[in-house]
Amino acid sequence: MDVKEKLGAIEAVLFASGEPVELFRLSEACQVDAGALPSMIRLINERYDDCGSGICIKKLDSSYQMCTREEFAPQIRAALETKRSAPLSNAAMEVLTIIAYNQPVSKGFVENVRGIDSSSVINNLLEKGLVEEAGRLDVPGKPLIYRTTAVFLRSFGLGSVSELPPLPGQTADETNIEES
Amino acid sequence: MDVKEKLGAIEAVLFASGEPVELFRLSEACQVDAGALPSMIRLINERYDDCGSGICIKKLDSSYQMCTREEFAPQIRAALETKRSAPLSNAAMEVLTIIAYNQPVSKGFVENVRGIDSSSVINNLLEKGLVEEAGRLDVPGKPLIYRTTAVFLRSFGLGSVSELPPLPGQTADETNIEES
Amino acid sequence: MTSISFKLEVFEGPLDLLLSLISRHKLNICDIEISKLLEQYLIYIDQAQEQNLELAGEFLEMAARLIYIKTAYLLPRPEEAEQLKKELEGALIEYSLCKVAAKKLAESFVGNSIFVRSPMHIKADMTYRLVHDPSCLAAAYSGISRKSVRTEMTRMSAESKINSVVKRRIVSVMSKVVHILRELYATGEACMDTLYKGVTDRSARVATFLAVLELTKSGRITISDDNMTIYFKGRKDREKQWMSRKNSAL
Repeated sequence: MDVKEKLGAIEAVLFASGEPVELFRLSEACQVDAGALPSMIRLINERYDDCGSGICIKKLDSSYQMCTREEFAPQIRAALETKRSAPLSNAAMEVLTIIAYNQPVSKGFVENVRGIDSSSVINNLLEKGLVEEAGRLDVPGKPLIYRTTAVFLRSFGLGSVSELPPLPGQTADETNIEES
Repeated sequence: MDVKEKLGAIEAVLFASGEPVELFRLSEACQVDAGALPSMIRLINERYDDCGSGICIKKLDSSYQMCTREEFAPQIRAALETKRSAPLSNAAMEVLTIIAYNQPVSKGFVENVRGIDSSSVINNLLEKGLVEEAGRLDVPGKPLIYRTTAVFLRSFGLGSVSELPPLPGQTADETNIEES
Repeated sequence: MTSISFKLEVFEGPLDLLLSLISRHKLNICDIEISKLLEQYLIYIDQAQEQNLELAGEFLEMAARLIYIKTAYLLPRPEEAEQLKKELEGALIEYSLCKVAAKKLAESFVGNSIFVRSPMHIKADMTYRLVHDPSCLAAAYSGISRKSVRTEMTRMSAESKINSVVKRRIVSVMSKVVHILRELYATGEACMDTLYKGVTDRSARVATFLAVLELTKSGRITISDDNMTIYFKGRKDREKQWMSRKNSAL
């Protein structure tokens, strides 16, 4: 590897790891002499400075970490904000209603009803504050159970969960037909 | 903000997000005209190319994601102490191919083509993030339908599903199919 | 039974197995010889069972399908058989296309060489702020099977604690062969219906059906003209005689 390749490798490793990487580990993985590493990092940072890059490499104790430049914090925040106002996906809507109409329920309940892994959808609803944890079920494994929140009620213009719209075909007759 | 700053902001947002960021979100957050964004991304990538950087920006459908370059995989694996993950199984590749070329499709469609139950393979692909739910089919039973994801595009070096290799035998005669 | 020392190839499914047999025996995928294919298919199934290879129920279903097509050809008007054969050929061509495409796609896999980073932890209020009409909640529920909701509710209230993985039971043809022969050793004959009595499992029914065919093929049993009764033919010397009769009949 020539120097150019070594610089590329250092960048790639720091990017992929996310967390701070110990100097010795970085030098070993990129086959760079530990003594030469600081000056190579300096080279990369100078290049970043020259072009006004949005990222830089910081030294923390004996580790290095790639991070964003502080001055771009507003744009990063704005990008998160746009994500926040994205409408719910079909899957999210479906999981939300299963929780709403049957709460409190475990993830297992949701997944068995839908027949598909729903972890990421539930995490997404938790992040949006539409559902919350409501303790654990008293069965082996003690699974977490979930219920809807005040944010949920507000988002759907409801005063309480008792005001949830009736489900179509919930009459006694229809359930009989379904079972037959 | 001048162009240099905008380029820096794009880099910072993509770095911080980690995940693919939709074009409109990126343009909104960095206050860049959506039409001008592709050429700005190209500028950044050219700069990366020139200095042999370890990272690059990939276009995945209508999103952009920052990732490492393939050639630095050995150094990253060494630093993160991860083993090369096993390639996809034949069964997984078959299911993925059926979904990719016919999306969105139900599990029933996949099983029809393969002639065998494919639930666990689909679940595995969902877990790996290579496919995702795309709603339900409006037929009795309302089966879930699936489509490929940005992870799929990135994993196969595609910018969009329209770049999928042409199906074999679509132009050639059927004797070719037999032999392969 | 001779013990087999080689390891059987494992297939992705019955179509995969059929494609392999077609290429191995140089059959024409666009005009398959059903008899030959069926013969080879059953040989594989038997070997798999002898080696205790777990075969999915679909393999037995395909055997039954092939047998059905073959039988349909014996009817005076073989149009249905032609149709069924065409359908099978169509499915095989489609699946072979899929396999080729999958192989091609796999070549461009770079998924384990490209790395991405996980999102930075930034404290931000991610609370949902869009407002919807409550009616869309009921609408979103329309894809949910009420039956599975009720099942889950019952399961929960019954506190059935283990998240059971439902697995389809697979019944081997050999076990049914043994079962039928045991029945016949005692009386020498048995009513066909009694073989299926109380057998509700699809896989078990298919296995019983295949076992009867298997025993007929090897000449261990014969079936009455009205297909109601089977007779035990213990004597091996009659086997050859019967086989030649069967071959001329087909």
